Amino acid sequence: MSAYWLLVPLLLPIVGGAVLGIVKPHSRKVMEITVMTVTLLTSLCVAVLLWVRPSEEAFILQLAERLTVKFFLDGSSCVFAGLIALLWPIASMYAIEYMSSEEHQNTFFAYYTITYGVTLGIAFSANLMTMYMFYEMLTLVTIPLMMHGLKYKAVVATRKYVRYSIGGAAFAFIGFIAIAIYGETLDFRLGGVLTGASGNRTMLEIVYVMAVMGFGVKAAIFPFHGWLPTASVAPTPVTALLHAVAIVKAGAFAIIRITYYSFGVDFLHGTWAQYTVMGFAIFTMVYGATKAVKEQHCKRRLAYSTISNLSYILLAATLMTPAGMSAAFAHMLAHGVMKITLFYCIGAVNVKAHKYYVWEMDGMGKRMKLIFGVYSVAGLSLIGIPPMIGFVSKWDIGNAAVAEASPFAYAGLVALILAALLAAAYILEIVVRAWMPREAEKTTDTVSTGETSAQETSVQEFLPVGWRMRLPLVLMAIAIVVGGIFSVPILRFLADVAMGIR
Amino acid sequence: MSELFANYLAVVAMVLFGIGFGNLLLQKNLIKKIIGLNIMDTAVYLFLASMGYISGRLAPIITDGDTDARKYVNPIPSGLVLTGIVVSVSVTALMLALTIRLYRRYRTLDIDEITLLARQEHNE
Amino acid sequence: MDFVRNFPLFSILLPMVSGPISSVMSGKKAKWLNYAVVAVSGLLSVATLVYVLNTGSTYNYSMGAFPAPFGNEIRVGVLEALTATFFCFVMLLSLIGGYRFTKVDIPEEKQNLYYIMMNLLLSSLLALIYTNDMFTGYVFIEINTIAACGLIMIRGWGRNLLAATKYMIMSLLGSGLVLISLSILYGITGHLLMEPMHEAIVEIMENKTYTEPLTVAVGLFCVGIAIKSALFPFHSWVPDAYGYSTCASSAILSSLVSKGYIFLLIKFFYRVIGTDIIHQIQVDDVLFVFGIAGMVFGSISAIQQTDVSRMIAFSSVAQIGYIYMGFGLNTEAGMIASVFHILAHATGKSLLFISLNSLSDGTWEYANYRKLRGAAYYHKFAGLGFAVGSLSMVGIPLLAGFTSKVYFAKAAFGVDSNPKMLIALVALAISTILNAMYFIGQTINIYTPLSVEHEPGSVKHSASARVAVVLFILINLVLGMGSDPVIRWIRTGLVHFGAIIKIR
Amino acid sequence: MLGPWLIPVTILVPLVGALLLMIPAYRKNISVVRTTTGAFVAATGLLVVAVAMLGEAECEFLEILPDMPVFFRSDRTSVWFSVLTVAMWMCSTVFSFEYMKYEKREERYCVFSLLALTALMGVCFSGNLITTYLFYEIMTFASFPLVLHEQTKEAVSAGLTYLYYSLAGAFLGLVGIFFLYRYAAPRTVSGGLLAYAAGGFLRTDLTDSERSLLTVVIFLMLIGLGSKVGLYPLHGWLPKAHPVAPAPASALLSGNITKMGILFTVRILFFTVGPDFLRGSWAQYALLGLSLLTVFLGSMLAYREKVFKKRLAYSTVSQTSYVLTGLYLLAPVAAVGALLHVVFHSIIKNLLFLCAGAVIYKTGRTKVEQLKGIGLIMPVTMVCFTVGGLALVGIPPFAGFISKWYLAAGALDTDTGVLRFLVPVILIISALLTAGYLLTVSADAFFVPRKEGEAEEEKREEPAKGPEVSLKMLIPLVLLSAAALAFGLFPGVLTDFLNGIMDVVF
Repeated sequence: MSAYWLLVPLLLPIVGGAVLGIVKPHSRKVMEITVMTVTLLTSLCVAVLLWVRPSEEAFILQLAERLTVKFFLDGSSCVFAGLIALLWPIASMYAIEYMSSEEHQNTFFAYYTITYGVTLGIAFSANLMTMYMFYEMLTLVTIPLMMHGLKYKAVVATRKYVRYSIGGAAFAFIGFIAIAIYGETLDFRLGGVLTGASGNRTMLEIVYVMAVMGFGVKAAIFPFHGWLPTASVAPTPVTALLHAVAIVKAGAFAIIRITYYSFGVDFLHGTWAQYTVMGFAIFTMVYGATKAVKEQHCKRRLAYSTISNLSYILLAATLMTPAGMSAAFAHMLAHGVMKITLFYCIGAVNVKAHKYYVWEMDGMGKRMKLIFGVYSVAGLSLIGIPPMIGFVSKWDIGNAAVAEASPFAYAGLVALILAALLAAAYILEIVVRAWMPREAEKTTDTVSTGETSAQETSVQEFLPVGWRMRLPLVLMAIAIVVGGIFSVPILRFLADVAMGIR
Repeated sequence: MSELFANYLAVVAMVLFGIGFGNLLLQKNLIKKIIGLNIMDTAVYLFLASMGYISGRLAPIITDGDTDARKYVNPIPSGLVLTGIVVSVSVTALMLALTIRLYRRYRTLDIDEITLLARQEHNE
Repeated sequence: MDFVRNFPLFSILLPMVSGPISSVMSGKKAKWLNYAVVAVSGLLSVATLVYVLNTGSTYNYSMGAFPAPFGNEIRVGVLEALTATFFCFVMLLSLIGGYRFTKVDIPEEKQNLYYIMMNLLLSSLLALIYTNDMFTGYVFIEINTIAACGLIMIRGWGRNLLAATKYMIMSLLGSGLVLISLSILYGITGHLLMEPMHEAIVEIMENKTYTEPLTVAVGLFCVGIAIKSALFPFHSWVPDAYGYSTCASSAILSSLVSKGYIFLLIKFFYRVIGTDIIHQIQVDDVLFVFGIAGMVFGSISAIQQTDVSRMIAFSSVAQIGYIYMGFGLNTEAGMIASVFHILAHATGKSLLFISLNSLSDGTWEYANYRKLRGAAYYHKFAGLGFAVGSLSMVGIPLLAGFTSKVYFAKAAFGVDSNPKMLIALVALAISTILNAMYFIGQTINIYTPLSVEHEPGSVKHSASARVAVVLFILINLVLGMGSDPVIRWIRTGLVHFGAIIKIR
Repeated sequence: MLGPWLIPVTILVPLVGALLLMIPAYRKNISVVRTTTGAFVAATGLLVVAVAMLGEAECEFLEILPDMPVFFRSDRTSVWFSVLTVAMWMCSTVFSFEYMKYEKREERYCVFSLLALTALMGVCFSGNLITTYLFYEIMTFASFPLVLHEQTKEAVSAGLTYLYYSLAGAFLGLVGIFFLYRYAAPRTVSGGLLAYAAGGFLRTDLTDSERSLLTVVIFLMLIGLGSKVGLYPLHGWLPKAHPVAPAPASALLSGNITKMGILFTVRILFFTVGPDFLRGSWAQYALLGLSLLTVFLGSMLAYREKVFKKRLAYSTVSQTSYVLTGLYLLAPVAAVGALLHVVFHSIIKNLLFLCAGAVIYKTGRTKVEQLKGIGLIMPVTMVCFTVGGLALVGIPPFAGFISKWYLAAGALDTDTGVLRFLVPVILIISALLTAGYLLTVSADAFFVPRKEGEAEEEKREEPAKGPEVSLKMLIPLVLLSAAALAFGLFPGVLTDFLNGIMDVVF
């Protein structure tokens, strides 16, 4: 099967979205059907491609000497593309119900669909040039999604986001050029492409740190995480899919790429550069979790938790061992699934019950059983309670860190445990409030219902939760549990990817 | 010290150039600026001419059919000077024209005042 | 001797002659004549380019009876021809794009004068590109200045007069410095043609006579050119001059005029002084520092502007900073990057100015960013053009700006001293961020349908502007995606410049 | 051979019950709920007995992690703990039927108690570290709703405290598991790399640095597991959680769930690293020191405590640390004593808490000084209480005596320096304190006539028919005190059984 088939899932959503944005169908039905068909078709293509892996590369065009646009499908691409392709249709389904009351829906869904293609582009990139290109494009196409509300806050948040991530890209660009100069090629090769670069070692290490920090902006690493909590003013489908999966994971993916495929672990392993980056990741894990505990606005709390969890990925990635790489991918998958689910639950509560803050969640579990049931499952998984998927990735990271057996790795282990505890704090507070709210002193006459009269009154303002919201939630919950119990094949696949067998 | 006196013309030229430059840069009054400009140009001409002039030789105008180059001074600097004069005259003319336009409009020659007035005009 | 060898001279003389002719014409006729002249000169340059590429060598074209080292010469190489071609077409497109505003802004009776100035500008630019004689260079610098001044003041507002005055004063200071440095050089070398001057200078450097005057002269020359091409500390005249002139003027001034001077500086470096000597007397480091400063502070002051046209003007201060930074690296790669950036920036800036004027209907009331909000929904093409131009300035892949950024970065890695390398790279990154802050911010702004100040009735579309915008976007994309041949030409051109150095 | 399959069935039965009770339609009628709960607990009990009869058996399930299957095994240790657990569960369940009558959400209580039973069964029968950890975590989450059952402000905060302490402990355990996974000896047995093996399964070729690192890790791990047991410094949750939880829940918490921490410790000490690994290392002394400190502190605090259930909670802290001391001595006799004390303390503490529950249920009195003369109102309860008290102090012929004897003897024939003398001393001191804080209560209850007028204001009207509490409550009390006496008289069965374990381990 020719590698040029990769262009199909790449262009399908881009073209489809563009058409949608230009035509702007008047009936909402048409729009929904287009979006769903395009998304599903794309995911289907991705599935097929993952099944029959085209081995060679697809060369598209040459920008300048050594700067070519090429696509291919190696193990890592499979992981990332698989995650995206799995989540996107579900997300679109959810989004369609969520956005049903908003305006400018055509534009929104147009860009929503285009973003799918661009993200796949990052996954399929065969060299740094291509990845950098799609990385920038991702920034640009998500701008309209973020400022969808067009409220003042949205615009401010968008500006912040743009400045942060273009700035990050500017620093990542330096690393990219460094590879173009010193590497023997810009293509991704497991083990790195720096061969004759021993001469300017210090420079390259500095540049590597710059590059990781640059890509780290999208991955919300500590000093550059500011945009993420601000960005949670965007509508939940955006926050959930982009700010918990697509954009941030793209950042992490890019870091994995430059670390393992461009600079190469045998160049970096044991240098101060590795420890610097690792240190930032370790700090961010704890920092994000702490901020999450302090935060009272549910979505922002989840955003901070995302910051912390992304640094799990970065920690694993910066271990710079095959085990670390596979652990990073494992947590990338796990966190993608879990966090999107959590966001969906909170989003559903926001839009259906108009409750946004933690203290408003008292006794909501009785009201929205399904939503909070799913929330509890995903939450426990995020804390890392077996047998759910969150535990699997935590297990992987922990083992990788222990096997690395360096002081920094042990520090990372400690941070991992600390962050997990804090995660318990910020997740379970909501769970407990929802199911077992504090009550006024128990009076024997109110019989066996956990609701005080105050909550009784506020029942009627609830909107019903439609199947388009329920189905994604249920699917996700199933995915979390099943993925946790039958994780072995996935883990073996990831290990093979990290070893370069797949 | 001695070489300063040796080619005193160059020194004078430089001093003049400095004066002119300073005036063109620092004067508020447009006319004075233009005068500074002219001083500056003149300084350069003096410099060029002093370089071209060799004492005891004639201007390079052949009257008695004597074509021995050693009798004459180097003609190129004089040519340059002439060109330069043309240029500076035209530039001066342009500057003066501009000054007149500005004066007609704002009734002052002070560049700062003019800036102020222009900004007000813009803001209305 | 092929007939093509005369083309450069023709392309200089043609506009020079047609200028006076058009003084007796009506504005419309003058316009058509001017367009035709620009187009023809462009074609001539193309022919020259093809010829030079085929012969693969350069030639000197002596004017008048006197041979070198006495007579006056023009020199034709790949780089000259390429730049000339490019300038002609950018000028043509800018004229077309700005046509509607030219018609509106300039009183009917003065139209033909405007085109006279345009012709003069073209011929002086081409002369600056081709000349092989420093003094001729000086003369045409002055002519260029006068023409540019005319273009600025022609709009006739008080602000334009003021801008023109400031521009004149600054550039007279500049040209004064250039003139004095040339005289000093003439004094110590005794020549005005580039090759003999270079030989003399090499000798001077070898037997250590007159090194101080040489240094002073080079320094004065650089400062003079820097003032005229608005390098960072000397940019005070830029915002008014670019910001308030009519569309075509702003586009051409910002994208071509300053570049003409810079081109002369390149020739000065390579063919008169020689890069190694430049390095010995450490002019390059100075330029590097000022270039970096320009990159950063230009953008910073651009961010502070509320008037978008002034913002774009300041951004070209930053871009000039890029170019000088490339000089400062003082490597072949750096020079290539700078030259390529001259082209890339020329397209981008003209595109930006034309789109902005279409968005704001050429009035400065509407150039305020609040008024511009949502304008892109009324001027689709202009909005697109502005977006593309901005992205190219920020350096988004597939656009020209990205390619030049890549070459700058590569050049920076080529430097042998780590600190310089690091400074250059970080400065690139930071200025990218700053560019993003105002350019992307503006793009978001014009696509934000909040309180729209435009009443749709007043919206006037101009087909010519659209054509220009589309063509500029195309050029930008071509430079972005297919930059290889251009780069190759630039390299050969520079090698031909440097080749003279290497032989001796 | 159906032995292997009985184990998962045993674990699943209560789960099924819980799921059944989650069906809204089903849980409408409260009596149905009660019968279901009782039935499922009883069924579990029978299955456990059956498994115990079948002797050694093991069964392996799908790998949840690479070469790490869910693996169940029933050896003597698991039988020991499971039988104990399920027996106690029966008692407290029967008791709860009456007690919970006037609590809210009885059905939720039943659901979570069944879930907790599932988890405990899992921990008992788990055959490798991962499985244990899995059910250990589940146990935490299944049991904390029991703590904050009443959902008052204190209850919720107590529940969360319990949760965070347990999680912290469990995560420390997880860290330990990471390291053990790295240093486990490569072998191919059913149950994967981390399957328990008597005497430990560590690599034999550990370098000194690795060894010292591992010592630190194991130390931290045991501290972490101590959080469930109530080992200082992670004991803080016990005194917060017990007073607010309903009495049957507290009984289970301190009677059984703490014991799961002990079981995990046993598994680590004897079946993972092996008793020889820590013996003589600084870690052993540190742990012994901590446990003895806890013994002492626990009884001191209990002595000073005025709130009845809180007092019992502190006593739990100290008593469970007896067990830990016995284990940390890493000597067979002491270990026998420890495991005996597990059973005895579990029985006794259940008994005591149920008594306290009965008193609260009947009179609503929670303070100690309010109990003066209560013996005259509810004599049977207080007699049982007294029996429990005597047993806990360790007066022959009651059960506590035997275990303490073994503990002391075991301590004396180890070579742990000064500690071998310190242990008995501390034991005696704390025994005296125990007498001080328990027997005084019963003494007051019977012999000090209580002042008039106090009775009325706190007395609850509804249940007060007849002086004594109903039979449903009394039967468990009587049974438990009988057991406390019986095991005191005939400990032989138990000791033989335990010696069987020790022969394998040491």
